[in-house]
Amino acid sequence: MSVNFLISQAKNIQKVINENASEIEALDQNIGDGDHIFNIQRGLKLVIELEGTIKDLPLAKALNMIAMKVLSGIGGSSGALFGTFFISMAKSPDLDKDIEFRKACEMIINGIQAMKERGKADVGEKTMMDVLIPVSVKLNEIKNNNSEIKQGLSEIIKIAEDRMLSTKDMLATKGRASFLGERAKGHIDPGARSSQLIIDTICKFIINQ
Amino acid sequence: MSVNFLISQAKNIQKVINENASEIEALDQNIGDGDHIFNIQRGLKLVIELEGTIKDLPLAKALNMIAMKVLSGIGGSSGALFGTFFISMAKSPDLDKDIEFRKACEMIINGIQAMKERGKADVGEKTMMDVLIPVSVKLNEIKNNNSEIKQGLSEIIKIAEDRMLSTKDMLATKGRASFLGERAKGHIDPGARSSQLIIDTICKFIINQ
Amino acid sequence: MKKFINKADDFLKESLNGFGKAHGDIIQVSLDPTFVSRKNKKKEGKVSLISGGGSGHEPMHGGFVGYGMLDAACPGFVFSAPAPDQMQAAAEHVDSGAGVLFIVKNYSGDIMNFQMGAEMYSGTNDSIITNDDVAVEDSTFTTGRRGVAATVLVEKIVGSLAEDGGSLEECKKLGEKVNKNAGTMGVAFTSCTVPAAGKPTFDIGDDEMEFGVGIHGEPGRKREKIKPSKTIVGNILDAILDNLKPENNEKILLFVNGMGGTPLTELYLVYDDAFQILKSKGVEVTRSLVGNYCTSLEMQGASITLLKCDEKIIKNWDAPVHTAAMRWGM
Amino acid sequence: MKKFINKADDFLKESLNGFGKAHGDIIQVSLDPTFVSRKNKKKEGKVSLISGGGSGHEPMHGGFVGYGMLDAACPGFVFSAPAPDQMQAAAEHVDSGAGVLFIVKNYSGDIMNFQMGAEMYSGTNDSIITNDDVAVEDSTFTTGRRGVAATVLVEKIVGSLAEDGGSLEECKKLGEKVNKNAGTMGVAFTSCTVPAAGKPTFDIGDDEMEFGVGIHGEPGRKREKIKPSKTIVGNILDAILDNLKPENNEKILLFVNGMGGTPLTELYLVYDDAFQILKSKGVEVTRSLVGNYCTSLEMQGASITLLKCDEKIIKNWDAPVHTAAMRWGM
Ligand SMILES: Nc1ncnc2c1ncn2[C@@H]1O[C@H](COP(=O)(O)OP(=O)(O)O)[C@@H](O)[C@H]1O
Ligand SMILES: Nc1ncnc2c1ncn2[C@@H]1O[C@H](COP(=O)(O)OP(=O)(O)O)[C@@H](O)[C@H]1O
Ligand SMILES: [Mg+2]
Ligand SMILES: [Mg+2]
Ligand SMILES: [Mg+2]
Ligand SMILES: [Mg+2]
Repeated sequence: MSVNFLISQAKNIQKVINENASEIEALDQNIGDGDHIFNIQRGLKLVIELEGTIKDLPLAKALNMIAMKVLSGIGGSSGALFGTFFISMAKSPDLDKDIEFRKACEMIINGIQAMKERGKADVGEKTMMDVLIPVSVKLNEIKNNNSEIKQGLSEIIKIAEDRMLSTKDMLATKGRASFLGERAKGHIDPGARSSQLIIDTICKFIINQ
Repeated sequence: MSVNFLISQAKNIQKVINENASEIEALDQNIGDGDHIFNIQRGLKLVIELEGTIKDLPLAKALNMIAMKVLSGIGGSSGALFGTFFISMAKSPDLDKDIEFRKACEMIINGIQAMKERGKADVGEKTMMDVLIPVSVKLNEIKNNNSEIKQGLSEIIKIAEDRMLSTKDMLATKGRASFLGERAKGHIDPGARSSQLIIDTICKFIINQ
Repeated sequence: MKKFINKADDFLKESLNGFGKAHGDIIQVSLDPTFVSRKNKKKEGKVSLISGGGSGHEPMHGGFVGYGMLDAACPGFVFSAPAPDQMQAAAEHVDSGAGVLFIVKNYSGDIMNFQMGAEMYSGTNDSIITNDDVAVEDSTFTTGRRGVAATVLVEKIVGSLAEDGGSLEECKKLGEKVNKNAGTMGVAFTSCTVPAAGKPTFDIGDDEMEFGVGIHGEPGRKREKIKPSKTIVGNILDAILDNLKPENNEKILLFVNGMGGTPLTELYLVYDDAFQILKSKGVEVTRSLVGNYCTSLEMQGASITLLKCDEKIIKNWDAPVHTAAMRWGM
Repeated sequence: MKKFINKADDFLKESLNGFGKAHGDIIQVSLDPTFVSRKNKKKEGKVSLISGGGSGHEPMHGGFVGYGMLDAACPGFVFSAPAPDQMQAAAEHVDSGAGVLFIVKNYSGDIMNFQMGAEMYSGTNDSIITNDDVAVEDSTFTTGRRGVAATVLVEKIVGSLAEDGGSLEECKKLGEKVNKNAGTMGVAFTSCTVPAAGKPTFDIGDDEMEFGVGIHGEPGRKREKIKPSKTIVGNILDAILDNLKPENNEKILLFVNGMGGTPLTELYLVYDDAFQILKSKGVEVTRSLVGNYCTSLEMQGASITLLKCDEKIIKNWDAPVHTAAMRWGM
């Protein structure tokens, strides 16, 4: 993991999110307040705009700046949650050393754990955590078992997609959708969809390298 | 002219106005504020509701009550103008005597004259006066020349219709339509249309007697 | 038609009843004939101000009855001028012996009905006619311009003078000055729906606006494609300034008025655009008013009023006022 | 989309700029990070109240900054909770040493961002979470109910206590009581359009309403055919009373709040219907508020809030307040 990698992933993700923008927008209009797509797009834009400022900085500093940007520039649930993710990332030890795959996994797992603590949502509550927690569990498995990386990432792609789809028939207990009771059923959670697209994009990028 | 005659005319007029309500409504929406039809309908309803109260009263008293009802119950330009008309009617001399045709003509002519003074609008300004003033002139002629009544009333029907139609291509200089300048052209004046329908109804009733 | 309404015929009466209950500390509502008047008893020797007009422009005028502004307001049916007996009854109720000044917007129906009310009222009285709408070309041969949002400013400023003991003549003179010093122009994005009609007064395309609209949804100068706020505001200001011709660095009151359906956020954005454009033209904003004051039912849109201010106008503008819709200094 | 707008990205900033200029006597607007704060310098020993939330609910919260109410407000983008650095900066700016009370509406995004802001702020602070929307079934396992219009009442009432020298703990306690004593339910006739989206948040038929709608256009209890005002109001009151269970002859504050696109006339009609229904149920209306205070952009609709009042609540409600959107007694 490097600053360069982060920026180029942000660009890839931006492309994918923009391609799916109207779907994500509609999802938050159905069971939320319609701003999720703009929050995500704003966040990606802000991170990508940082490129000039951070591209030659050490990773710790760059992650810190990304975290502050995401935290202060997005707002809403997404801003707090993804901000928390990057703050956790930026606090990882030994960021001045080379970050190989296992280390990167650890950082992501810790980031997702921080999100979970911030939002107090677990699997089954119809949020992005329905995608992120199982992904984190799988990452941990891959890391601990020294599994074949590309094979593991393919499985993660599948997990993210299944879990994203699984939010469709859930009752929500956290987030805006929780206010709807039964009426939330039948709609995929917007944060679950955007998270799944992010994971999908990064995994595919690494697999195709 | 009798109280009975007035009430029965109001009923006939109500029927005709209701039949043409959507046209009149549209006319005031085009070049005014859209309330003319409701003002006219409210006025007719109030007068007809007076029936029980006034049917056995002397004409002077009944006309007075009608005038007050029209003046206080309608509002807008129509309320002031038609109120003024009935106030003038109620002030006519010798209302305790029999009101034959010439006398009735005089009362109406004076009523229209009072409206003209109140509104300060003359022919050519795209208001109901474009219908009422020529009608009044013709009434005067019939009265003075002792013309054949039914023949005269047929001519009045024709005059009212022509003059109503003539407002279509006028620029308005009085009333709400005057604010529109050139944009008022191409629309018949709503008050001209309702006045013409009123005249048409009364004349036809007398002709068919 | 989507409205909070029970029966169209009862719309006005029920709304007035609610208004009366919600503001029972300031005003009282009389029905038959209908008028809103101050709750507190009259002040001897104070000129009484009475305004009125068709309903549908709330809070104008009932919301402006109270200390420092109107003594009474006569609401007609929606968009129909009130009837003379309302003005007569209101005048009899509020006149404390110093006379009554009627504040009338320039529409045939209002003029005629107020005239008749004034004729029917036996006490001393006089009238001011407001006609601030620059969207309409003026001409001495016609009814002239429409009276719109500047009526609010006239009521506030003259109201303060009357409270301070200004005579009927002085009040009339100040009111006429305020009216002459003011220009307004509005734009509508959507129509309004008169309750009795049940359907919109006019049709308008999804990308259109009515430039120079009247406060009853009457057509304005032209139908145009919708534009960025800065452009709309610039065009409105051009029309007003063209008409008011303020001196360089003349102080003005900038009044951004919502038509009823446009939220505050947009009105403040309009205010910002107007402020900047005026600054670039050497016009100094010395006082402000932003909000829904002279509305057209639920119409989306806004009007801008500029009022050239002198010391006297500013002093009376700043003076305390305590009404349902405008309150400061007390 | 028909709005007074230049670029969707600049909407909030431009509107705040206009707000700052129009009310420069009361408030100031800081950008980067964005917050609205009182113009006048801090009062030593006064607890500072800070609220905030997504924009689009104006005048809430910026319009409530000033004497007797908030010390600062942190506006997020339209319908997006503000970011923690806004709360941190606002707290640092306004805290006079007596601590900061954050007033937060119960939404995940608001809760999380305010929590982080509070963690980032080094001074003493505490928070109140408002959750008055009875449209949403409560449950300890979920996020619970939404915070809506009663937030306005909390801000006013606690604001007065803070002005009078109430401690952080006392302010929090009173705020929690007001929140617990209040219930709100809203209904929407039309959707709102988020500027960035450019199209309505939801579709709704010409004869339909959303019963129990949220202030971001979130779905409510059910989609229904539109009904007479009395029926709608009766259904809303049933839901609230069911929840609040006031004692017989208990005194309540009746708050009829417009969603932004509904004119005052209709809100007063709703008030009248509510007043009568409450009376028939033995509930006494002791105080009133009618107007657009907690809005959803240009949405047509209204909410009703009932607040059970004791002496302390009434005293603090009546106390002077001087903000852009709420002002009395000074
Ligand atoms: N407490 C929470 N924990 C985890 N995720 C949450 C929580 N609350 C909301 N979310 C996620 O945030 C998404 C909505 O994000 P966004 O629309 O940006 O913010 P907001 O809900 O504040 O408008 C939801 O779809 C859900 O996935
Ligand atoms: N000054 C006037 N003199 C004569 N008729 C007038 C005058 N002003 C308006 N009218 C007539 O009144 C009609 C409109 O009546 P109505 O809609 O009831 O009142 P308002 O114009 O006050 O809304 C116009 O179509 C016109 O015929
Ligand atoms: Mg959202
Ligand atoms: Mg009309
Ligand atoms: Mg009218
Ligand atoms: Mg949001």
